[in-house]
Amino acid sequence: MKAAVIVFPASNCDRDAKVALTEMTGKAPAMVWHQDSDLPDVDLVVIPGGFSYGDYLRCGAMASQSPVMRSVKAHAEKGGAVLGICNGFQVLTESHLLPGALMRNAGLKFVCKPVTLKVEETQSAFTRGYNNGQSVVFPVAHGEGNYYADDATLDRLEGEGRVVFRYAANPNGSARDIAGILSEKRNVLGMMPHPERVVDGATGGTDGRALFKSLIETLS
Amino acid sequence: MKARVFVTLKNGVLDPQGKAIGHALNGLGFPQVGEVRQGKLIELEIAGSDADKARADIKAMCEKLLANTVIEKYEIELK
Amino acid sequence: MKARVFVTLKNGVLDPQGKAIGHALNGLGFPQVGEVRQGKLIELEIAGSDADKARADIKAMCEKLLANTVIEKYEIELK
Amino acid sequence: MTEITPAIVAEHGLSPDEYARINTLLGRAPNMVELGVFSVMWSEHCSYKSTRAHLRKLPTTGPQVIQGPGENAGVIDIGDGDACIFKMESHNHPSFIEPYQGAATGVGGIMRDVFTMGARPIAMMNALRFGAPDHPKTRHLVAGVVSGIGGYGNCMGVPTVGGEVNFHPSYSGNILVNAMCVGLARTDNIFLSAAKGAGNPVVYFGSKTGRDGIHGATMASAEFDDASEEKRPTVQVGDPFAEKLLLEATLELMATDAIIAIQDMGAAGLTSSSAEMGDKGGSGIELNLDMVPQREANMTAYEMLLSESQERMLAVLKPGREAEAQAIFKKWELDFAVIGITTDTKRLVIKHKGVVAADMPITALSDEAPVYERPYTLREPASGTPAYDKARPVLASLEKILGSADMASRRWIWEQYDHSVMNDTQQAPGGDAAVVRVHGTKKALAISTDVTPRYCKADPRRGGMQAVAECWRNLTAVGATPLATTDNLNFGNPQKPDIMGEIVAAIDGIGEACRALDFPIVSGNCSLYNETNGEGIFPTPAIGGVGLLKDASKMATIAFKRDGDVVILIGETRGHLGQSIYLREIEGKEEGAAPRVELDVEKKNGDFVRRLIEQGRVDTCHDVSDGGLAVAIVEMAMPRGLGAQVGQASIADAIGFWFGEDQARYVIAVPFAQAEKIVAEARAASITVAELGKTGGDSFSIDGKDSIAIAKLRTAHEDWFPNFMKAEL
Ligand SMILES: Nc1ncnc2c1ncn2[C@@H]1O[C@H](COP(=O)(O)OP(=O)(O)O)[C@@H](O)[C@H]1O
Ligand SMILES: [Mg+2]
Repeated sequence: MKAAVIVFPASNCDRDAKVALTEMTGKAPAMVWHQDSDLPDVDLVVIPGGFSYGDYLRCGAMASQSPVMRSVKAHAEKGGAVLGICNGFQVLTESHLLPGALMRNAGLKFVCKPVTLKVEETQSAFTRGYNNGQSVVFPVAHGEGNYYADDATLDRLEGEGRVVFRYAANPNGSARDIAGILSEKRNVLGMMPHPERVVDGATGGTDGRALFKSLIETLS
Repeated sequence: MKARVFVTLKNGVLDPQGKAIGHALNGLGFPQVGEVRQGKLIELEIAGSDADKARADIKAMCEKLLANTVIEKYEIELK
Repeated sequence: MKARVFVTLKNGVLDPQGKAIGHALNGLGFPQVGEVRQGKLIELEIAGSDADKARADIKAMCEKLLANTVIEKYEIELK
Repeated sequence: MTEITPAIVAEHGLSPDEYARINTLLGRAPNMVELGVFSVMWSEHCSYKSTRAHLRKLPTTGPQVIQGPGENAGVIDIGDGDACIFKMESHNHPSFIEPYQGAATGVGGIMRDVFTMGARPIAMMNALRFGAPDHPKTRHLVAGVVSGIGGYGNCMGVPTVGGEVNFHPSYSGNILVNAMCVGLARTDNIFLSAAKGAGNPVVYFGSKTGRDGIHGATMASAEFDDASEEKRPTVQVGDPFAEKLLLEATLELMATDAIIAIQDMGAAGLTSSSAEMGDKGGSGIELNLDMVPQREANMTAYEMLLSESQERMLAVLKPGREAEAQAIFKKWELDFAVIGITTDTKRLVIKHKGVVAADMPITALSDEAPVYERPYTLREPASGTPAYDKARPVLASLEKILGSADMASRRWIWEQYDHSVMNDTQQAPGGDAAVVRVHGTKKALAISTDVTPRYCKADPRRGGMQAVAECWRNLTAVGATPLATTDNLNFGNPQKPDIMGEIVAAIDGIGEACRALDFPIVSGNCSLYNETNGEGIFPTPAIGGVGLLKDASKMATIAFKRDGDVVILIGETRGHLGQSIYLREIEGKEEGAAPRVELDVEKKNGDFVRRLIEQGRVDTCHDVSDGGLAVAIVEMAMPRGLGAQVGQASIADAIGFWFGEDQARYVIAVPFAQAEKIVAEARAASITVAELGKTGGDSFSIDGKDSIAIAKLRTAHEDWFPNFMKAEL
């Protein structure tokens, strides 16, 4: 599997994504600067966490207008896999690659802690390595992870099996405890928790490995 | 020209921050305060003197960047 | 009554958000945009009908909670 | 031109004697711009005029030290060509005035000190002191400071991995916000601030200069009174986005060999950075202020020189490398300008709008700055043990203590800090020391910040020693070898002989402990004049220590891990209750002697425990500090809800045994099969050791009679902070 990681000004989990991908795939992903309008030929694009553009105005808003995002959209339209983590999820909703919006946490505070997630959907390139209903522990670290969409959209997401991860105990007020969703074509996943921080047993667990393994098996 | 853009959450979208402010004001001895909503105020300096063009441009800026129309609405004021 | 409070940074205080928004707008094909400042808009519902009292009360709310008067100024609009 | 009156001199925080000295050094009267420059360069904050003579007594060398005090941060060798660069700095006064921005810009400032030297910041710590919990300002200050630290550090993508927080009325008018940054570099790629050589371009990069925080450095060196709130100077606003770009761009520039010298602009921005670079390099500097990127119109030379706008750097480049540097800053969308040149005149010459706005010998600003041997009196240390009710039930007191302001869980704070970004955090907040892996290796750094102000108030010398000893012990408790420290000396007004006595005694104690524990001080900061209406804070010399784990897989943590482990206490328990949490929380007394600090015992016990951890024989360890032994054991039980049944091992007085704050102690938990051998080894090394009992069950019970559910204790421990902060927006 060939992967690329997009780097915006003030992305800050780009290195973590690179390390995780390198560890899991055995080769370093391409790091793509936001001003580059061309994507290398890859199977997976990762939009990492961080504070692109300082999270000023709205998280992900300015990043969604970057030149590179046109290529990311084209990649997604062709069916290419896109994984947006944390700030990456926000960029994906701001780019309308995923429905809804991520609002300020209901508790109004940044929250960083390990959370238990339920894997709701294993019919995807990202989650086929998990068992349906499996509990996994990933860290969250965000101030605006409160997923919002209108009821019709939420019903549709649920009905189409696009809610992939749900919080066991909601840390941010997210609608229907949603932690991660798929696009209509199921090739784009946005999630607030950080799978790339749990591939290395020394720093908090290994529950994220299966996500990368699923991708490798599906996309290679 | 100077312009002000008001970006607020659409009706029906929950505003936890506004709610918290309202709650805090009530607790600070302002029981007369009812609903509170918090939004953004963006002040812009725009070169040129054609008000209609400025308004149209600002509308485009709002649609493109300043507001997230999934959850927010906006209002433009020129002066 | 309904009131709007505009809270903005005092002149001369750095506004990193405004700066970044202005920069982004220029990059998005709006070179006519000059300085941008971002502030807060707070909409309040206030019980009662005495406008002077409401204005005085809101001023107190601003001083106490709504504005950080070390770096911010505010403006009150009743309607 | 403004005439310089005595009132203007006083407003600049300069005494008549100091003003006379400036006249002598210049051979003429200064103009306003020069007066402004002298005022900041000679402020306590920049010149250390009250403490310099005493700071010289601190040990600052050792085979592990690459760079001691005198540069932007200290540098130590951690093997394999890796260097660790770290420093702690205060932002106390600004944080009291505007807690969010004050704390945020404090974080930004200390990060710049570390990346200026070529290090990528990998961990942030902080040491915070707030007023009484029921003081009307406290909640607001806590909320603002914590979100400010998080707001800046989280955006930077540097994990904030720990710290310490106390509440005490002595800080109600002067909170303390000390932030520490730890970074990693290669030993052969460390950058210093000496602007050597003439004819080299002086370049400015980062954000633009505005009228921010003019006179921040003098403010940081003045007492507050009730009027201060009115005449608040402009507060600096931090831009963590700009700083993140500055970090990446600076490191990118450092990967070239274009830099001769580099220095961040901190307090007194352009002035102190250029003067320091010229001073260290033995050169002169000529600046043309017309070239400085400016955010506001019509700024004067005075304003530009004294501005404390954040996220700015100054560097001296090799001639001809300007374009290469400029391209890097263009990519990162930061301002860049050549604003001057180095000279061989040893003078700082400032040109603005075609005229010379200031012209001063650099040594007058630095070496010739006044140094005061301020008079001091050493107070008799507090002594004795206050009376207390020996019949009080232990477990009820324990529950109360665990739920008190100073002992309650700090989870409410640390969950607002991203402590896992960079994915190298092996021990997150909540343990004895934070542990952060050296990226790509199996080594890790352990970091801890410590000081017990109530001990320092009772006995500043012993308090200084204890702060160092506790920091050393915390690093040891995770299995690290303590290497070096940074300090942040927070005190009241040094012009009062009693306060100056506290400073002198505390430095003396710190120095003695650092020497005995081979724990040199490589960087630090002083914050004086922490007084409001004549009331000074408790002496608070915060110590930030760094240690190394060669193999982080052996690291110990505080959590009990197995049923049936033997709970062993290392170190002697005499039941010292003077100045203890117990007396304060249960008897309402802040009295008595501070606990004895025996550095030889400290070292012996610590070295023994560390060896057990390094050998992979102990994975569960916690030092005994605030609150004493019962608190320590329960802190080990709470993480996994795994209880313990323990008994009193010595001395008749149950209160002294369970709550005494004797130093140099650790609790370890080891599988039954290994316990006997460890105890025997301790005895053979003449270390006091006692088996207290076993882990197991879901409650804490003592002497087989009284017991309390761990869940109940945990509720008391976890609920205090969220309940306290509930009403705050
Ligand atoms: N209490 C102290 N102990 C040891 N060194 C100190 C202490 N206070 C300051 N220093 C050292 O003095 C130098 C100047 O400190 P400071 O002015 O705070 O640095 P900066 O200008 O980078 O903010 C630094 O090298 C610092 O490490
Ligand atoms: Mg510095």
